[in-house]
Amino acid sequence: MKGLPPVLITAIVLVAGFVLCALQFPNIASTRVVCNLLTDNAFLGIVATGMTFVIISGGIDLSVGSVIGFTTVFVALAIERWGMPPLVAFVAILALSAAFGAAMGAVIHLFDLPPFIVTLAGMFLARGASFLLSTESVPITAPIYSTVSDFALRLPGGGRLTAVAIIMLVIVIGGALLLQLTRFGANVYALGGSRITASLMGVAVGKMTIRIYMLSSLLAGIAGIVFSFYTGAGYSLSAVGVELDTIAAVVIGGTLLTGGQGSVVGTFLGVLIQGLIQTYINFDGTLSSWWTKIATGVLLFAFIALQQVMIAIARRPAVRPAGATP
Amino acid sequence: METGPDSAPCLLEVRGISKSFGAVRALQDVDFTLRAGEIHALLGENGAGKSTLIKVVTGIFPRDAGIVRLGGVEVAPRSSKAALEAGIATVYQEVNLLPNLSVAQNLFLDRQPMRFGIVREGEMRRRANALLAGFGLDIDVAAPLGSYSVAIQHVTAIARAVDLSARVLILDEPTASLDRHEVEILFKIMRQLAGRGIGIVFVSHFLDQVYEISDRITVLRNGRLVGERETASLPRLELIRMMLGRELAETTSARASAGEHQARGVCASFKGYGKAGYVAPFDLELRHGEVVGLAGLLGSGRTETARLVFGAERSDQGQAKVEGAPARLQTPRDGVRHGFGYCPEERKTEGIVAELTVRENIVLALQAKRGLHRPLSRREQDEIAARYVKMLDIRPPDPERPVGLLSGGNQQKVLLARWLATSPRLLVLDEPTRGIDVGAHAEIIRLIRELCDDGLALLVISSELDEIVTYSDRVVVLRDRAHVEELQGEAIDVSNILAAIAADGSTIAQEGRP
Amino acid sequence: GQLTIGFSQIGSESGWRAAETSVSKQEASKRQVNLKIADAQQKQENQIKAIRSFIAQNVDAIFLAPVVSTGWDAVLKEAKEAKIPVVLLDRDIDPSGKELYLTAVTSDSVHEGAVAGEWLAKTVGEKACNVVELQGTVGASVATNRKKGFDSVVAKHPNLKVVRSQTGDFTRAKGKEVMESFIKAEGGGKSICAVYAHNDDMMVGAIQAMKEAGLKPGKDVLTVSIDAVPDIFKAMAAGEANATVELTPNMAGPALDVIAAFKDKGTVPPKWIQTESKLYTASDDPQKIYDSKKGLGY
Amino acid sequence: MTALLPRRGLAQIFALIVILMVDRAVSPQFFDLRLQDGRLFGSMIDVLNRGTPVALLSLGMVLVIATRGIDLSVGAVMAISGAIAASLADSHGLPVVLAAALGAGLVCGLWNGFLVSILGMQPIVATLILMVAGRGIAQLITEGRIVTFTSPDLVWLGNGAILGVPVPVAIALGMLILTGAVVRGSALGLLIEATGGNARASDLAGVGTRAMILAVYVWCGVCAALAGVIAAADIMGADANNAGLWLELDAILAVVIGGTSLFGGRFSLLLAVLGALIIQTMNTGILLSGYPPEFNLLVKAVVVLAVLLLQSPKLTGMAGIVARIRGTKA
Ligand SMILES: Nc1ncnc2c1ncn2[C@@H]1O[C@H](COP(=O)(O)OP(=O)(O)OP(=O)(O)O)[C@@H](O)[C@H]1O
Ligand SMILES: Nc1ncnc2c1ncn2[C@@H]1O[C@H](COP(=O)(O)OP(=O)(O)OP(=O)(O)O)[C@@H](O)[C@H]1O
Ligand SMILES: [Mg+2]
Ligand SMILES: [Mg+2]
Repeated sequence: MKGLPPVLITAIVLVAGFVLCALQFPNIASTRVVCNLLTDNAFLGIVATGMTFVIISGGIDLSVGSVIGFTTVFVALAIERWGMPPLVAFVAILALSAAFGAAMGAVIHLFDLPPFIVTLAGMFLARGASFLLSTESVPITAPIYSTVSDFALRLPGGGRLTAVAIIMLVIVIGGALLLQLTRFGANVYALGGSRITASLMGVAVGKMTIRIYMLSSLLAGIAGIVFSFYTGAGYSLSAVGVELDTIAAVVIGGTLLTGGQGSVVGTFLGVLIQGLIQTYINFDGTLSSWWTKIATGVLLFAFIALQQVMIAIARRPAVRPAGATP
Repeated sequence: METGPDSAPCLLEVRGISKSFGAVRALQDVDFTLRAGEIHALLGENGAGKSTLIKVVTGIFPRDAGIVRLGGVEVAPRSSKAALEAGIATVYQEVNLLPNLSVAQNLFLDRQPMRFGIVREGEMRRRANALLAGFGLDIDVAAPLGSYSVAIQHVTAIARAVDLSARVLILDEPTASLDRHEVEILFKIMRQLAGRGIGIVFVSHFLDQVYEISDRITVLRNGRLVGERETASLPRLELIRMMLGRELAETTSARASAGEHQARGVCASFKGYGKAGYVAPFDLELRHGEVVGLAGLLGSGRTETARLVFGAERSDQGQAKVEGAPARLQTPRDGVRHGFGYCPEERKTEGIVAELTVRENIVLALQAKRGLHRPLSRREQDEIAARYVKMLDIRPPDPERPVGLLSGGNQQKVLLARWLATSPRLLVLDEPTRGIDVGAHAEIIRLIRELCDDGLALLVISSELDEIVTYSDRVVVLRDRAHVEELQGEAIDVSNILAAIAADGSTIAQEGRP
Repeated sequence: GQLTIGFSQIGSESGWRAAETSVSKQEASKRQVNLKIADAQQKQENQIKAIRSFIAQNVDAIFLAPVVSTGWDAVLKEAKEAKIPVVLLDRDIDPSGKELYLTAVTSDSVHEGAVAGEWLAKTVGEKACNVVELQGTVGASVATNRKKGFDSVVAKHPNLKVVRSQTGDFTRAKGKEVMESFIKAEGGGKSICAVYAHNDDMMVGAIQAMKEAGLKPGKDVLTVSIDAVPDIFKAMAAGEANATVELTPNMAGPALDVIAAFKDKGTVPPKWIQTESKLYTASDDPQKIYDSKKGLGY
Repeated sequence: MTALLPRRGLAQIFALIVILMVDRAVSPQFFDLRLQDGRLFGSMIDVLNRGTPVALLSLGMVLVIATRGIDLSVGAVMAISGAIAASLADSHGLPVVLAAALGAGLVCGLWNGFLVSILGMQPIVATLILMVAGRGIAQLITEGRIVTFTSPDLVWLGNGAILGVPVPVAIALGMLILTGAVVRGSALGLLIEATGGNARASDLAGVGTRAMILAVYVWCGVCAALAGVIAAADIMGADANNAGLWLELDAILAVVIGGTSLFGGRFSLLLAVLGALIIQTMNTGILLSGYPPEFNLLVKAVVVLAVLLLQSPKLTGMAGIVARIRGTKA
């Protein structure tokens, strides 16, 4: 009736891209590369899930990259220097990042300020705070780290479904369910449709705003922990620029930056598309720094354009014909 | 507890409410009393303060002074959520619902049926269907609300509020975009609710409806209370005098003879014009100095015809001619360039630029027509704005006010002014009198006649058949997105139109809706 | 057959880095090695991804120029499991991973800072000297180390004093901007005796700022910086710069030799192959060095 | 015509004055000016001079944002035009160099505008493509090196002075006047504001919204290219890796500090430039303060929040309410 939903189109684009890459580099079509894709983009998938909520609600969160950076430094110092047990450190940093997000949400709501700028200030703040904690990178030696980073479900074909990949998949699925099935999720869409209308319809807009940014920062905190598992260290410059990658993933996944439409599954596909582009470039290996950038841009364009064309085709009969009463 | 003269318990009591927006005193010391089980009409000119009063009562706007009592207890809701919790449900005039959510989600937002923290989608749809069925609607409630016409959206908003209303139901111009049939259903439901002891506030500019449904009337003028009367004992003329503070000038309808227009020549003509899946191909001729009315049920394709004629939508078949010469009308710019104008029915999303001032909104189309390099000087702009503010009696008469802050009816007048300023040869008006008060309504109809006398061609859509009959020289009747009949001269009257609309024998009760 | 080596390069944030990349390519083609370069755009996560994809492609060896010293354990373990030797270029990684790589061809950036400091200490002698410092990117390990090395020398010489220290992000533009404000803050630059910059690019910017302020860099104000890129020699030749500490862009050459020996004969190299941190001053015929370095892709 | 500084500029001016005062406090010579080699010399001049690139970017960005768009690629466009200018500078005359560099900016703007207005892509991703690829193109031109030049004409653009005023500052001022004259002297300003306020309504009113959108991206590209030329002229070289890096965020920040909403509509050129000055005044203050650089970002965050809160209608509203409550109690 409505043609293919955008998420499905994005999935088709992804699969088509994957097949094309695999034709050129047969090694790509292995469980190993697919699992690498999940592992390497685990933290991105997690923050992007949170970002999806923010963007659907009509906002944006530029602070996530810095929150990841801060988290890694905090966790490393807490475990290595301040002698906190790792789990306590995790709880502490998650509480801290959630509070940080809530504070940004509260500022956005109470003072009616644009999220772009409030979270930009948040980005400066979190990055600045991590510089204050430590400008040097701090290795983490706690046993839990090697346990977690060594853990992996081995798949035939050399693939290793790592712990961080599993955490990411769980969060993506949880996020998708939260968005689609709960009242909270419906309210997120409502806010994105129109804050004013949503408030007139009885949605507690202020509370929702605070919770949405809290969720985003919380997930950024989790992504930070995952990042620290991934690298086994805390470093104040880690995840610089991740906010843009995240936003791009969300938008490629079919979420409207103006809010009100989108899905977590789409975002996940967007993350994979970006990962695939990078994998392709790495496999090619002949590109200089600048050609890497140009190729990334061109591939990004190709994916988005293909997606748009397909969506346009799917939407062709713009107005439902008369009498098509369901 | 205070009891009214008819000894029904007093439900909602508003005393001494005042509210200013900067220098504009929207409400001054207004009292209002709603009794349980009554339908109370709140009337007044555009900008009288009706919507503001409602928003103050439901806590959207903080009030400057005054108190609100609900069931004898003083309440001060700080948001519409709080108002809802106190039992006051409202359909606001401007803001409807959320187009990106499904119809069902819109109906049950923030109160979805839940189990284990998860929304019961199926149950919600079932309830949504049941609720809408009460309004004679049978639509796919899982589809986004935005894919339905304004009318359906409005019915949905009303259904939501009706379902929510525990003690008080406030309807701010609920009937503006409905046609007769929906209005009848709505009235039936209102009567049922009133019978259950719910107090209903009803705002409308349709005096017939007011007399049909209301028990009591409160009139505001310029933000002040004029008086409260029993509907039965208030003659219509007296009511109009209360609203306007003066007598209403008589509108005479002198219909020109067909021959006269033939003499003036054809302004624009369309042959086999249409777009697949949008409107069936139609022939239409618009002559100078003539008003063509488009009549039909909601969803019959009137708006679609208007958009094709103006160029807001690309046609894919047929031929258009302007002043006898073939013309390309594929974009709004084409339309503007050919001297057409178009007042869309969706004022908020397609009409006004809320942030810009009255002046800027008025000169917008003219400026677009003149092009970039021939800017209107500020003096010219001021002059044009002042002229139309005066001519259409836009209130407050301040051209530097952002349009978004004007009352709904006044926004409509600004739109009309925007196109009049371009001195068009053809003006397409989609529901031009929607939300416009009696005084201005008469003004606009007078204006339409006057414009015709100056040689303007008009294509007017209105759900009010009386109105169409008053000014049209010809009436085209549409059904199921096709032009089915054209009435002329003496044949134009309400019963003939109704007959044409229902000609295929389908009962009006189940119109084919998308 | 022909060796295939994956090189995870950091990016191209500076002229020096570009030179390292192009020198690596030259060295590889000299030895007929197929060098696959993955540019990480300054991101560690990209480097890890690149190493993983090298492993997936089963390359013969991996070169890694780590953007940061920590966080390589997991991915290098994977490389070890896949029996692919790893050589670190230009920067060392955290000690916990010593057994995870074959060798490291690096310079010692703390030492570089110290060499710069020693030169300054020697040049000013007993005279009191106010130094302003242009730091690299906050948090970058090179910046931290070059500061550390310099500070260690300053600590030993009470006549040297770092009066201002701000980041110039390793770039010319920021180096110039920061130097401009140093000059204003230090009374028109009269009290500045020397400038120490964590890289030459910032120094080139700072030299411009000094000239515009009417100061004479190289004479009124001593300059010492690190990297030895061609443009600093041009400044030296013009008498506007005094000293630079070389960081050679040829790290891949020694690394390729090590790998070749390791593959052919199984020779296990020492864990650290330190490159020289050579000091150049105006007395080293800067024009000649400039001409020789010009073609290296800086 | 509207007054030069609308009433809503008061918050920005107030913020600027406060930051200037703070700068004066951390650096007593802040307001000192002297003539050095025929050009003015002092911290205030540095503020203007260093603020020029962001001011130029914000001139284009403010128009893009007024149409509800955003342009993330300006930093990359700066790098491209700088690279082109530097590579041509020593072999061609200034007119050719400028034409090539600005032409490149124009093409970049056309590309962005095409993606946004014709293909209907969301502005943030549309311009993200050029943000990523554009820096690559710039590096391709310079091959990753810092390309230096000695052409005195181009150097003059960065370091010269007209009547003591640094040339970049004069150029920025000229561009402000030019943009202002074009935008407010024609109907462009109104039509852009209408497009940003309600694109559908404007389209129906006959405003060629697509052309408007295309035009603002083109202008944004040209402004960015000019900024890139000046940045290259300033350091007598094109640093494709770092020129304009992260400046898009500063430009957006300047526009928002200047009171233009990211949701489009009303805009003010002058206030956007004022926003750029506020940012630079803060940056210069940080440099003069002598605090360790680890604090830079924290200071920036606090100042940005403070400036925004100052403008928040809610805050002034609250202050009003507080005042009233106090008043009624007294
Ligand atoms: N948010 C606002 N800010 C400033 N002025 C406002 C605002 N809302 C309404 N007004 C002004 O208050 C006055 C009353 O407006 P209101 O919307 O209550 O009129 P109304 O009686 O509902 O008219 P209509 O019949 O046209 O809907 C008008 O002059 C209007 O311009
Ligand atoms: N199923 C649909 N999908 C998308 N758009 C629709 C659909 N149905 C209607 N619309 C749009 O909604 C608007 C109003 O349509 P509607 O069918 O109510 O027109 P109409 O006959 O002019 O009725 P009225 O003017 O009385 O509201 C039109 O712009 C039309 O394109
Ligand atoms: Mg109203
Ligand atoms: Mg209609």
